Formats: sequence, structure tokens, C-alpha cells
Amino acid sequence: MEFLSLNILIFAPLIVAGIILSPLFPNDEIIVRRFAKGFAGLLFIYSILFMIFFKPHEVGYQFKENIKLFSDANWIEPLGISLSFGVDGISIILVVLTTFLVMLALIASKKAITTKHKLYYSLILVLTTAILGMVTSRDLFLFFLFWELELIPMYFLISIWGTGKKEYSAMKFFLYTFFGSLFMLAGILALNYFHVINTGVSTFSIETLTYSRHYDIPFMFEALIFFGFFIAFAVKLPIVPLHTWLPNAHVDAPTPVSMLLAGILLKMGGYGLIRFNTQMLPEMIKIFAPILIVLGVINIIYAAFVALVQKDLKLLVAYSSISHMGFVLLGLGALNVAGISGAMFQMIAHGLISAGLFLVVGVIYLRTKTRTFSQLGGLGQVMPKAFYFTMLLALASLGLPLLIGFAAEVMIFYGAFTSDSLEGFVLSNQVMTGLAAISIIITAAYLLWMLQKVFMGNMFEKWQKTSDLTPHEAIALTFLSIPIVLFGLYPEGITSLFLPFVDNLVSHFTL
Amino acid sequence: MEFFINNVWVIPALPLWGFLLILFGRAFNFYQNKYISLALTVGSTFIGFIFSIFILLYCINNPETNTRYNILWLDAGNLKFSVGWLVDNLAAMMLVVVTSISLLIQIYSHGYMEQDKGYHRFFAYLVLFNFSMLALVLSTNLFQTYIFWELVGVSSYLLIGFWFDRPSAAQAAKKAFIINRIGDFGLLVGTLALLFYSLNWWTSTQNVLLEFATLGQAGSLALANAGPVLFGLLAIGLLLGPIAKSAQIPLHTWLADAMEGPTPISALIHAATMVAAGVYLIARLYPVFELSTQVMTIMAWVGAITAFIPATIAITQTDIKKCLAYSTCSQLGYMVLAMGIGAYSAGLFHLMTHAYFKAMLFLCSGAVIHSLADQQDMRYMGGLRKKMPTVAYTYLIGTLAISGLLLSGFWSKEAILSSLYTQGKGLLLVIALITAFMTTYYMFRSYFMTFEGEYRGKAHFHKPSKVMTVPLIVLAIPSAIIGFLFSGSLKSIGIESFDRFVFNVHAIHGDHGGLFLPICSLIIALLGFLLAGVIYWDKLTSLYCSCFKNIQKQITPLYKLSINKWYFDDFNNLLIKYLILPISEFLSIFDKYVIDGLVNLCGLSTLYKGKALSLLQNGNVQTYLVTALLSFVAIIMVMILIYIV
Amino acid sequence: MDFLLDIKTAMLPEVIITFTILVCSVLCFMLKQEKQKFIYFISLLGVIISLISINLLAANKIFTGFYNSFSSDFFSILMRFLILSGTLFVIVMTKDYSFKFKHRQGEFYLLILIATLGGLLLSGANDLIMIFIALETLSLLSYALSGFLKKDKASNEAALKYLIFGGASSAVMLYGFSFLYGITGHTNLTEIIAYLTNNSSNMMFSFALLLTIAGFLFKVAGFPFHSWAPDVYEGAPVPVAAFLSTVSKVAGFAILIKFIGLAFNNTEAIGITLGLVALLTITVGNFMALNQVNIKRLMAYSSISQAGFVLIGFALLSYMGTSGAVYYLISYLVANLGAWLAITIFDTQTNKSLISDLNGIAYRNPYFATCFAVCLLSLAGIPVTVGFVAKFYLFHTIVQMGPAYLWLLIIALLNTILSLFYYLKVVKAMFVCKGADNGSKLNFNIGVLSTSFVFLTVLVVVLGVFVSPFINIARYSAVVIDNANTSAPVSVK
Amino acid sequence: MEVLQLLFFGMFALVIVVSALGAVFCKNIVHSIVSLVITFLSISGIFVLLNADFLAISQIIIYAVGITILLVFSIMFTTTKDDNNLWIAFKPRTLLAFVVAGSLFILLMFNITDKFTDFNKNPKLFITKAPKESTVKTLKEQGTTPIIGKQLLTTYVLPFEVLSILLLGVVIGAAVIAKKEEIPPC
Amino acid sequence: MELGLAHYLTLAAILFCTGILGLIISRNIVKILISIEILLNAVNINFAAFANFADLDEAKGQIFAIFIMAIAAAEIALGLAILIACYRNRHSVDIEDYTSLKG
Repeated sequence: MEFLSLNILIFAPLIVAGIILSPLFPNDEIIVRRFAKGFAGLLFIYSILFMIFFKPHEVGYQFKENIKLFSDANWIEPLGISLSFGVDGISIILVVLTTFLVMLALIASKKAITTKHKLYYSLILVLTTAILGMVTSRDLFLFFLFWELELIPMYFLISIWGTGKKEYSAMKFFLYTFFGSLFMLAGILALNYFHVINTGVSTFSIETLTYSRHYDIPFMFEALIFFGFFIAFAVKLPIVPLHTWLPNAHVDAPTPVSMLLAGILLKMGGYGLIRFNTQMLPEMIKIFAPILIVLGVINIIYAAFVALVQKDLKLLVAYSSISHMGFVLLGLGALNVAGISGAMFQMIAHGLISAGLFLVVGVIYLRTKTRTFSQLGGLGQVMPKAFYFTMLLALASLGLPLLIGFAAEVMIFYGAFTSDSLEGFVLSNQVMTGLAAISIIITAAYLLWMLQKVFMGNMFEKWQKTSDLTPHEAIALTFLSIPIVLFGLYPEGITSLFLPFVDNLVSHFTL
Repeated sequence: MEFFINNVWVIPALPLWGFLLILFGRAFNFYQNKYISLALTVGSTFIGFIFSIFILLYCINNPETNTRYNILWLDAGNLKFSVGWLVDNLAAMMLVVVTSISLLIQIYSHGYMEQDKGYHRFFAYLVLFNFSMLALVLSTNLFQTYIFWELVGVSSYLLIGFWFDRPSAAQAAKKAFIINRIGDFGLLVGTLALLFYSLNWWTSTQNVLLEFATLGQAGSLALANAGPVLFGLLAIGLLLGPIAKSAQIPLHTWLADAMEGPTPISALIHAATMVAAGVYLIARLYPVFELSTQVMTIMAWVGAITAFIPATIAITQTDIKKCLAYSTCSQLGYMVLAMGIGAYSAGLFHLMTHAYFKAMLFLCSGAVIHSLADQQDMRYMGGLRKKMPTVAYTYLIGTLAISGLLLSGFWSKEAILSSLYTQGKGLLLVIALITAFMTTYYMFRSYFMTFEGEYRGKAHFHKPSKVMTVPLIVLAIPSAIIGFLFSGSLKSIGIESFDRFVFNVHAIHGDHGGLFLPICSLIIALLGFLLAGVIYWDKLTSLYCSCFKNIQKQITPLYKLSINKWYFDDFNNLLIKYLILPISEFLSIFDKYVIDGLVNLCGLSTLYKGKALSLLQNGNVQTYLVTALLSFVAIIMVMILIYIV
Repeated sequence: MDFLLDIKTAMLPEVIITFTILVCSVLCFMLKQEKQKFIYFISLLGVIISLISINLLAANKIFTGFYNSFSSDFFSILMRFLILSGTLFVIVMTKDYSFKFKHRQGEFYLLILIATLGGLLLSGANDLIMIFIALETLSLLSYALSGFLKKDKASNEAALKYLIFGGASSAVMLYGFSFLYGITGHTNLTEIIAYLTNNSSNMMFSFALLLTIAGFLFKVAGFPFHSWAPDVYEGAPVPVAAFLSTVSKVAGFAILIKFIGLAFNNTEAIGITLGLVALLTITVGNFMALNQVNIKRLMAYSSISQAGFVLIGFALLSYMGTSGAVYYLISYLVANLGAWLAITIFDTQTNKSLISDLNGIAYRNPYFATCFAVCLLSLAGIPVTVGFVAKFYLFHTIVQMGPAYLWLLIIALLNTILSLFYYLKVVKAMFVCKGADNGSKLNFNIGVLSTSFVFLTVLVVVLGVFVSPFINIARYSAVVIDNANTSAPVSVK
Repeated sequence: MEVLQLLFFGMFALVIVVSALGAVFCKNIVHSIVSLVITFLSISGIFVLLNADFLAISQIIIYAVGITILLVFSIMFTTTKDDNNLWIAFKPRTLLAFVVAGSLFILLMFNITDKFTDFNKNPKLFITKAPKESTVKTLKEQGTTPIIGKQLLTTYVLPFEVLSILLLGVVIGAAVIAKKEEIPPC
Repeated sequence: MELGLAHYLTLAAILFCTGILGLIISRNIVKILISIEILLNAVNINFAAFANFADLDEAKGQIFAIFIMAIAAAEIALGLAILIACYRNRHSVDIEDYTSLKG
């Protein structure tokens, strides 16, 4: 049990990235890729060990770590910042999801990446450290640090290996998220300020600020803090008015990068909403829950309608992920166990499905060099394996039962319908969930239209000799479909991990 | 006997097991031989058939069976969703119907799909459909039904779009799935509402959520909580599911297009089993529907209209499968009509009989198409009775059955008509009789066009193989005698009438209204036969006289109406083209230019501000000094102002 | 009054520097041209010795020398340490750059040393006249330094502009001094503070204070008096630009804090005006830098906006604010020196200073590009570097001052995005844009310049991780100034 | 005695203002230098009035003589044929210059006279302290030189020394910049 | 009304403003340097006045004025050296020609 230390899990990718970048590492592409893939596999297995030894029913953080730099005091003693990590209900599953998707992204980046391999693989590993750090940090400053750190590798990954107007979208992504994170910084500092005023001790640790906060912050400022955190996560989990960076970033990012972007980075918004907006400021979430629900429904319907008429395959998948993340918001707004665990489950489900969809889009783009629907058609006859995998992913994405998407959607629907967070508003919960339910029709429409347009129907003669899936892509896709089917059949596997956490969380509201 | 009841789960588990075996077998290319896939499919269905026979027998001799077994599948706080299986008379009956028909169809489709390169894929989908249908039949609660309801929809999507290289098949598959999805939407919102309004019932009594057994009490509580209007809406929402699945009027257009799939599929899914699932769900949800009379009348009227309109369309159909599809649609209308007026058992009885003879009719048409090298248009057939007598005679039996001339269709349709009569629903009775007349007319029209007269087509004819004709014969037996068997007249020999068997739950008991009705329906059927014969049967065309011709001319507008399938399809396309697509077009433009525009705007504005400011930096040190001193003086002014204020 | 005691306790580095100045000036005249390189070693040695001598000074007590005209407390020791390390790196820069001065290299080092002496004295000066003299040494010498490349038109023009602008602003400062002298009758800061504590300050005093602060704003390139900086940084030789942006700026801040200290106890009018000036500095610096093409001009505007951030710390008029500003100053110095070293390396070998010339350099010299990128990202405030912690700590101090300063925080936060944009533009040019493939490979082999550049980048990252010792230093020095300003003069000799 | 002093002050002040304006607004550079010299001389007169005699002398030596010679030399070096029309730049900044100068003057007066209220000769904002009679005695006999001398070498000894280093630096700098480049012999 | 501090301060203020005026208006660089000198002289008058009225004992103002004179001399020397160097390169004394560094 003791060999399981979060420090190794988080900082190992950083060290390996350093090793890869160092001059004495051979510059040959195959060695670099094999080494990176091997390491990612090991990391995944290591994170699985964490999941196995994780005791869901224990409240609070587990595998706690507090790194002291050469002195017994915390990292930055004067400000009360500690280099502390820990894993609890919702972050353990995101850690495993991250390592899993990174492994798959590396497997799938055999053909997608043709130049500057050492730089590419080290940037991906730095990105992993940033995300793992962000999910497991027990300190607000540390969370903010990793939140910003994750922007740099993403910027380079999109702008160096991307296609189309990659600099524009990389810059837009960077500045947009940075703009959001500034509001979070103001929130963090304000939280610390009120802590200093009431208790005289300056601290940034999440535990003290959530559990042992006996003083109450004046309503106006608490609303501002809530708003600050909410804006940062609204940009990240794209909520409609602030989502325009996602289509650009996705269209121009190389396949493995957009797999990671859709797979994990969008979840950071959701994770943040649960960890900071719901857990840390319970009274405020009760007041703002209606807004969450309304935004969630707008997100779902708006993105679904826009996805109907997209001309570019990747744009369609991007808008579909916006629509699915709207479900997370709806679940969160419900403020009951079903809703929040549904939101959590939807994040994992969407992570796996959208990573798969982007991988397939990458596969198609690699062979046909185009993503516009007008030029694609009838690839099913030439690429049967790809067709079957896409069909599985599309069906999972539109919420086919016995696949992972369904359990999440069902929980969110039942949770949102039976919750009373919209008491006294003209549009009650029931009507809003009804509106959201329309999306299952539209999602089915645009996904099946995509399947029909790309794979079915008669084939363009120029796609005559396109080759089917390479072993690399096949492995990656099978790795993805196993959890999709497995956790679709047996959702308890995932929900048992974070249900105690959600029960404890919801108990704060109901009392 | 107990053994079969206790592990009922074997019936759906075997097809699932078969599906996984075929899937992984083919994925890793363990075997190429076609027969292994065939053996797996047929074997699993056969064992299922044996099990269901025993279960049926068990249910017959102790009718009150209601064994249930539930496993907790998804726990989310106070909502505990569970999955399991329930055996009662209704389930037993459906099990037998589904397993028997799919068994025969699987054997038949071996012959039909022999040369097709997607053989294994076909049987994998078939077995998957079997699994989901059987699991749907056995489901204990509404949540589990919803799961397998969608699974059935997906397998029908996969099977319709089996030959996906044909654009029309792909389009039909997508259309079928989306329309089913609309139904699922209704079902989902209905279930959510039902659960919401009866939540304290479920949580207080600690039993499985939305279980069919206790749905009655939950429904009444929901009615009390929600009030009649909302409860009505809720019930209509629930009804929307079956309307989409059993191709009732507003959402029926997909059934005709579903004929793009291979014929055994049309037989299995779009005639016998899947479309019947809608009626089965109505049966399951009967305690809820019963509570509001308005919903029952709506259901009745929907059923009536669905019976009438497709019948008019089927009259002018030239494609044999399309004709049969529309006839299925109208027969389903009958069943829903029966359900609507409370004739619960009559509807189910008609469901059972219809399943058998419609499956047989489709298989015959499949044999015809297969032998004429995929020629589906009746105008290029004719005179096939001489070439393939077995298929012709079975087709004749089927036509007689469906048109209610003494074979099984007569009994079930008569049961519906009698309950209509006893309920005193005059108008509905009239509509039903007119539809019966039209049914006989188009069925015999299709019989005469394909099997009588001389061969009009050019395609080279080859004899259908044995493996295709044997299932036809086997199916002919039940479609002929099953109506009579269960009509209750053999009470003496111990075979209870169908309604007694299925009926134990509901007491609406229609007594037989004497002989007047059967005679009159027989007369109507004969009239239809004569009319079809006069027009299409070469022996009777001599009677064709001028009076028919001017009638032909007057009804040309009606003719045009029926040819264009009452413009439903065009209405749907218009709806999508001028309502949904423009909205999303507008939204996507709005998204790209307005929201994105705003973001770019504020980006560009900062750049321009930068340029404007750098104009000030024009290199002359004296301008620097002036700007510096001016702003310095301004700052002093500000300071002084603050100082004074 | 034995001066030896004063020298040993308070003024050791200044004395060592003056000694090296004298030795160098003699050598300049004696040695012939090609042996001028020897002066480089002498001046380097002098600076290193004075750096070492600094920690001999007693850091915990306040020592005043020469009739209280010079006081060395912990804050001035810290500032002097920064100034001397800045000069060390500037001298290292000039070693490679000096081939451009043909046969006058010796004088360049001499002028740099005298200017540093001015800076050192400025950071400890405690008397109005002493401040004026030290400031003028620093400014006059930098005018001469920036005009050093006689043949180059740009350098001449830069020197001319710098002189005119500097002359005007020092006149304004002097005018402020005269009024200060007029109101209080003393020229010694401690006496002025004493005078202020017992009789209330009037508007005239704040007016005089603002006039003097105008002079320091020139030195620090604050808002109203910033427009000289871009032209001079572009025109002057690169080491001089580095000298101006680091050493003279730190010295300016050192003395500016003493004067703001005067305003600690009286009206908050000065606080708000200073806050306004600070914000305007940041915004003007950022807006102008957005579409710059020349890397040196970009660095000039970036140093203006960074100066704005430090000014915010001072505008908070409290010891917390000053500690934030001091820590920000340390991080700014390290990152800026790194960036200027990179520009020197690039300029000496390719003699070009446009951003577009940097295109695709990351694939010819990966290490040079990564180090330069790290320095720039530290200036922008990106996580692992010291810049991030400095910005975080500064915003922390702003928030600690309570909700009254919310407007200050919001505008500063928004400006970080603007600053991010133009720093990223340079990094983008290096890593993303395709360079002209015939671009020559910079020889980035092991030399004094490249090792010091790599050392600075490593320092930037290390300081970003080992943070608490430096925050404590900043806090202690802020406390020292705070009670130096408010309490009575400690010891009048 | 007071009247005489006032008379002298008025005369000097008038000359200073006129010649300063002349130095700034003369078209020909030589005229402006001459008016500059007149200003310097009259300023030294003012110093005498303020019984700062050492200051007056040094003013004459440094400004009137030293700097003027420097200016004249530099004019000789840099005379170009069309330099005489370099009068005033007719650009928007001249207008702004008048605005700045005017507002600055008003601001100064506003502050000195403490919001235009206190017009008497010794505004109470500034300290006025009569000198001790010992200093008055030394003033009468030896003037301000001993006071300045004593101060220079006691309280202000550090600035004095640093000034020397500064002047050294400026001389070297100016020489390096101004020297004409001759190709080195070797 | 006889001679007081205010008169000197007003005189210094007038001189200061003319210096600033000259600084910004003149196109000839020598004139700009001249106006810097005028500025410094204005400050000298200020210092001398305060010294005379406030503390004649130590006459700190006068010492300050002396230092200012020294620095002013140094500055004008440096200014003219730079002017000559500029003239040698661009053969012009007009400030309008020295605007190549801009943007």
C-alpha cells in the first residue's frame, strides 16, 4: 500500500518528459514513441492500483501527500500554501480516466504526428502532469498553478502540429481560458482574504476552506466568489456564450491532442464546479442552481441544433461534446444524489466516447485528407472495422442502453426531473428536463446523419483504395470500447466509487 | 416444470451468448463457416422455444403465476433502478409467439441470405434482436422496458440498414430509428412524470421502482397528485412510445420505408414481433391507461384512423412488400383500436393471430422476390401459382386468414368487432367494417396479381429452395387453425378461450352478440373478394363492365391521395426542410458570426487601441515632453480635487 | 567623526566600486587599444568583490554614515545587492558586445561602473542633496552610455532624446525638492519625517511630493514620463538598454519607496493618484506593446508595464504592499536580465533585432529558444516561473488591503491577459513560425555569456519553486522601511 | 532701505523675465545666447539681494562665463546655412506648450499662495526663521562663504566627494562622444 | 509692501514656465539646452530665496544651489558633446530631423 504515492504518479511524467527532451536521449522516432507509450501504459496501471486500493466510504482525502521542500515548513509558509495532494471520490476516477486517455492518445499518435517527435511526446507528458496535479491538488494555489500550467503544452501542441489556422485557434484557446482563470484567481484570493480576516491565519488548503469554515462571508462577496469560480469553469466546460474557443481548437488540433482536449480538459470544468462551487460554497449553489439548469438546457439544445447543420465532421463532434457537457450542468443543477452522480458519470462517459469519436475522425482525416461531408461518402464498404467502431461510439454517444452513455443520461434525467431546485420558478424542473429530453431526438438525428453521410450510401470512386484501421488504431479503439460496453452493462463499477462522496455532498444542502 | 420458471433468464441469455460468440468469433476470424453462426442462432432460439412451451403449459394450468426476480442495476440516491424478469400469462403467450416465429424465420433466412457476403453480420444482428425482444417481453418494470425498447429500436435500425451501401436503405434505417426515438422521448418523459408524481409511493413501499405489478396503485396516486389534465398528458406521453413503435398514424411513415431491409427481417421485425411490442407495452401499462377515459378514447381513435388510412394506401401499392407493410400498419390499428375500447384480450388475440399469418405472408413474398431475382414490383409478376404451388397456396391461406374468411383472422377480428358492437361504438364499428372490406380487397388483389394470370416479368425464374418452403408450411398451420383453437368454442376439450387465459387480470368481459355480426363480416369479406377478382382475376375479368370505369374516373382524386401515401412523407420532409434545418442554420450562423464575432471584436479593438496609442509615440522628444507634462498637470489636478473633496 | 567606522559598517561596496573606478580610469589611459580587454576583468573583479562585501554589512541594524546623508538598512542592502548583480550581468554582456566599440572599450566599463556607483548611493541616500547627486550621476552617465556608439545615428538620437527628457524631468524634481526644503527647512529625510510627524501636512506638501515623484517616475519609466524608454532602449547599445531596464530601474524604485514612505501617514490622496499612475503605466505599456515589431521596443514596453505592477505595490501605502512590490521587483530583475542576455546573444551574432528574425530559431538552437521562452513566460506570469508567484503574491497583497482596492485588482488582472498576448507573440515566433531555412545556427557553446544566460533561466525556475525564503526577505525589508518612515530618526551622527 | 531693495528687485526681475523670453523667442541663435547671458547676470544680482554673495559670484563664473563660452563654441561647430529659420515649430504642440506652461504657473501660484488666500510677503506655508545674530555678524564681515565652506565639508561631505567622481565620469563621457575619430596609428 | 519670499517664488515660477515653454517650442537643439539651463536657474532662485528667509544659519539652500550649478554645467557639457556627435552624423541641428526612432 505504501508504494502507492501520489507524488510519483504526478511528477513521474514530468521527469520522463525531461528525460525525453534531454540531448542524450536518441532522437529516433520509433524509440521515442515506444518509450513514451510504454511509460503511459505503466502510469495507467499504476493509477489503476490507486483505484483498487481506494476506499470509497472513507470521507475526505486519501493517499494524502504534503511535499516539504528542504525544510519542515510548508511550501510557501508565509502565505500558508502547501504542496499537498490527495485523492477523493470524484478525483480518483478522473485520474484513471486521464492516464487511460493519455495512453490511448499516445497509441493513436503513430501516424498523426510526423515531425518533432521528442518535443511532442514530452509536451504530452507535461500535459499529463498538469492535469493529474490539477485533479489531485488539495491546495487552491496549487490547483490554480496546474490550471495555468496545462495551457502551455496545449498551446504548443495545437499551434505546432495543428492544421488550418492553428496559431489563431491556439492563441484564442490560451487567452480565453486564461481570461476565465483570472476570475478564479480573484475568487481564490478573496476566499483567503476572508479567512485571514476571521481567523488571522492565511491558508489556501481546500479542506480548511470547505470543512472548517465557521465564519460566514457577507452575501455580496460570497456571490462574487461563486461567480468568479463559475466563470472560469464555464469557459472550460463550454457553456454556450463562452464556448466559441472549442470548435476552433478542436478543428485545428491534431487528433491525439483533440482526443485529450475533449476527453479530459472539458472535465476539469465539471470537476471544478463540483469541488469548488458545490462543495465549498453550498449556500450559493442552492441560490444559483436554477441558473445552472437553464444554462445546461440551453447548452444541450443550442449545441444539438447547431451540430445538425455542420459541414465539417470534427465540428459536428465538437458541438456534440458541448451538448453532452450541457447534461453535466443539468445534473449539477438538480442538486440531488441522482443528478450529481449522473453529472459525474456523464463526464466519464463523455470522456471515453468523445475521445473515441475524435480518434475515428482522425482516422478518416488521415486517409481522406478531408473532413467536409460533401466529399465523404460510403466509406463503410472500404473501412468496415472503422465503420463498426464508429457505429458503436455513435450509438453510445446518443445514449443507447447497455452502453455507458445511457446510465449517465438516465441518472441525470431522473435526478433533474425529481429535484426541486427550481421551486417557485415559472419553468419548473419538469419542464426543463422535458426540454432537455428533446435532445435525445436531435442527437440521434445528427449522429446517425453523420454515420449515413460518411459510411453508408454509394462510395466516391476516389476512396476506392483507402486502407482500413491500422493495428495501432484498432487497439486504441478496442481499449476505448471495452469500458464503454463494460460500464454500460455494469454502471455500479463507477458509481460505487463516487456515490458516498455525493451522498455526503448532498447532505449539506438538504439539512 | 419449476425448473423452467425459475431460470427464465436462460431464454434471453442464450441469444445474448450467441451474439457475443458470433461477434468475437468473426472479429478475430476464428471461423468462416456459415453453419456455425446458423447453428448458434437457431440453437439458442430453439432452446428458448422449448422453455417457453413449458412455461406456457405451466401458466395454463395455474393461471395466477406471477413470479418475479429483480437485481439492483443502478443505485442513485433515493432512486434505485433494477432489472429482472417476470413471468405471467401475457409474457408466456408473447414468449411462445416470439420464439416460434423467430425460429422459423431464422431457418428461412438461411436460405434467403445464403449468397450474401454479410451472412455472419446478418445473423449476429438477428440474434441481438432476439435477445432484446425476449428481454423486453420478460421485463419487470417500466425502466427495464425502456432499456430493451431502445435496444429493439437499434437492432431494427441495424437490420433495416443491413445493405448500407444502398443509399435508400441507409436513409430508411436512419428514418426508422429517429421516429422510434421520438416515441422513446414520449415514453421517457411519460415515465419520468409517472415516477415523479408517484415518487412517495415507490420510496415508501420499498418495492422495485415502476414495477408493473403495483403500477395500478402508483398510477392512481399519480392521478391524485397530478390532477386529470396532467395525468392525461402523462398517459399520452406513455402512449407516444407504442404509437411510434407500432407505427400508428402520425409516426407510421417509417414502416413502409423499412421494407428496404431483407425480407426475413420485414417478416420478423416489421410484421410479427417488434411492431407488436407497442401493443404489448399498452397491455403492460393498461392499469395506468384505464384510469383516464379520454386517453382510452384517443387510443381508440388513433387505432381506428391507423386501421383506415394505410388500408386506403395499400389498395394502390404496386410493390408487394409495401402492400404487406401497409396491411400490417392497418392491422396494428385494429389492435390499438381494440385496446382503446377496453377489449384488452381481443387486441392481444388479434396480435397473436396476426403475427403468424403476417409472418407467413412476408415469407411467401420473400420467396417470390428471391426467385424472381429481387423483383418486388407486382406488375412484373403473375402466374406464379403454376411455378411454385406451395408458396402460392400458403399465400392463399394467409390472404384468407387476414381477410377474416373462416381462418384464424376471422376469429380475432370478430372478437374485436363484437366488443365494438357490445360497447356500442357505432362509428368505430363502421370504420372497422370498411377497413375489413378494403383489407380483403387489397390482399386478394395482391394474390391475383402475383399468382394468377400469366407471367408479365422478364426476370429468369428459379425455384425457391427447400429450406425456404418448409418454414412456410410449418407457419401455415398456426395461421390457419390458431384462431379457431383459442376462440373458446373448444372449451369442452379443455382448451380455454384466449381471453380466459390472458384475461385473469381484467374483467371487461364481452359476451358474444349472437350470429348477426359474424355473418355480416363474412359478407363484407366476400364482397371484397369479388371486387378484387373482377378487377384482377383473369377468370372473372369478363364481368368487368363499363359502370366500374366511370366510378374509376370519379375516384381519381382519391386515387391520387392514396398513391402519395396521404402526403405524410411530403409533410415530414417539409417540416424538416422549412422548420428544423433553418433554425439550426440560423443558430450556427449566429454562433459563428455573432458570438465568435464578439470575441474577435474585443481582440481586434485592443490591437487598434494599441495602434492608436503608438501614433502618439511619433519620435519627437518635444511631443513626449508635452504629453508627459500635460498628463502630469492632469494628475496634479486630480490629486488636488481629491484633496479638496 | 571617524569616517572609517561609517565606511566599514555602511558603505563598503561603494568604496570598493570607487576604488575599481579609479584603477580602471588609470588603466584606460595607460593601456593600448587591444589590451583594453584587461579592464573587463578588473571591473568584473571589482563588482564581484563588492557583491561579496555586501553580506559583511550588518543586516539587522540601521547604520547611518556621513552626517546621516547615507543610511544602510536591510532594504538598501537588498537593493544594492540587486543593483550589483545587475551590473555584473551587464558587464558580462558587454564583453562580447564590445567589438562594436572598436577602440574605446575601456571607457565603456568605466562609465558603467560610475553609473552603478550612482545607483548604489541612490539606494542608500538619506539626504535630498545626496539623492540629487546620486540620481544625476546615474542619469548623466546613462546619457553618455546610450550615446556611446558615435557612428550609429540611432544611438546619437537616443542619447539626445534621453538627455533632453532627463534634463527636464530632473529640473521638475529639483523644483519639488526646493519646495520640500522650503516647507520643512531641512534637507535630511529623517528630519523631514520628524518635522512631518509633529505638524500636519498640507496640500503644498503633497504637491511638492508629487513634483519629486515625477522625477523618479522618469527614472522608473512610469506613466507620464515613460515615452523616452522605447526610443532609448531601441537606439542605445544593448548592454546599456539592459543596464537602464534593470539597474537604473531598481535604483529608481529604491528611492521612490523612501519618498512614498513620506506619504504613509498623511492623506490617502497620494495613494489614489499613485494607484491611478500605476494602472495607467501598466495599461499604456501593454497597449503599446501589442503590435510591436522590434524586440527591443517590445522589451521596453514590457519593462514599463512591469514597472507599473511594482508601482501598484507601492500605491497600496502599506508594508504589505511594499513587500509585494519588492518581491515582484526581484522576479522582474531576474527575468528581465535573462531576456536581455538572450537579446544580446542574438544581436551580437546576427545584428538583427526584429521579432520576425527570431522565426523558427527553436529548431536551430533549441536550448537558446527554451531559455529565452522561459524568461519571457516568467515575465508574463506563467506557472512554474518566479513571475507567476510574484504576480500571485502581489495580487494577494492587493486583496489583503480589503475590498476598497477591488478596482485596482480587476484592472491589473485584465492587463495580465494583454501582457500574455505579446510575450506569446515572441514565443510563437520562435517555436511555431517557420524560419528562413538558411538561417544561421547561433553558436551557443559554453562561454561566459551563455553560461550566465542558462544560470539565470535556471534561477528563474528555481526561484519559482523555492519561494518562501525570498518572500520572507521581501517582508522583512518592507517592515524595515515602514518603521524607518514612521518612527523618529534612529541616530543622528 | 526697504524701498531701495524693492527697487533693485523690480529692476532685476524685469530684466530677467524679458531676457529669458528673449532667449527663448529670438529667431537668431546668437541673439538668444546674448539675452541668456543677460539673464544669468541679473540672476546673480538677485542672489546678491538674497545676501547669498558666494552664490552670486559662482553664478557669474559658472553660468555667465563658462556655459556661455561652451554654447558659443558649440554654435560655431554646428552652424549650417539654413539654421536661422529654426525659430518656433508651428505644430499643435506649441499651442499645448502654452497651455501647459500657463496651467503650471497657475498651479504653482495656487499652491504657493495656499488657494489664493495668503498674499502677504511671507506665506505661512513656508518656515521663516530669523538667523542668529552670530550668523548675522559673520555675514556682515565675511559673507556666506565660511558658512557654506563649513557645511560643505561637514554635513555634505559625501555629496561633495561623489560630485567629483560624477564630473570625472562626465568629462570622460563627453570627450569620448565628442572626439573626432582619427584612425589609430598602428 | 516690501520685498518678501512670495516675490522670489513668483519670479522663480515665471522663469520656470518660460524655461518649459522654450523647451517644447524651440526647434534648435541649442535653444532646448538653453531652456534647460533657464529651468535650473529658476530652481536656484527658489533655493536661494528659501535659504535666505528660512535658515541663514546653515544656508543649506545655497549649498544645494551650488551643487545644482555644478551638475548643470556637467549636463550642458554632455549635451553639447552629444549635439556635436549628432551634428557630425546628420549635419542638422533641427530637432524635427531626429525622429527616426518611433512606433
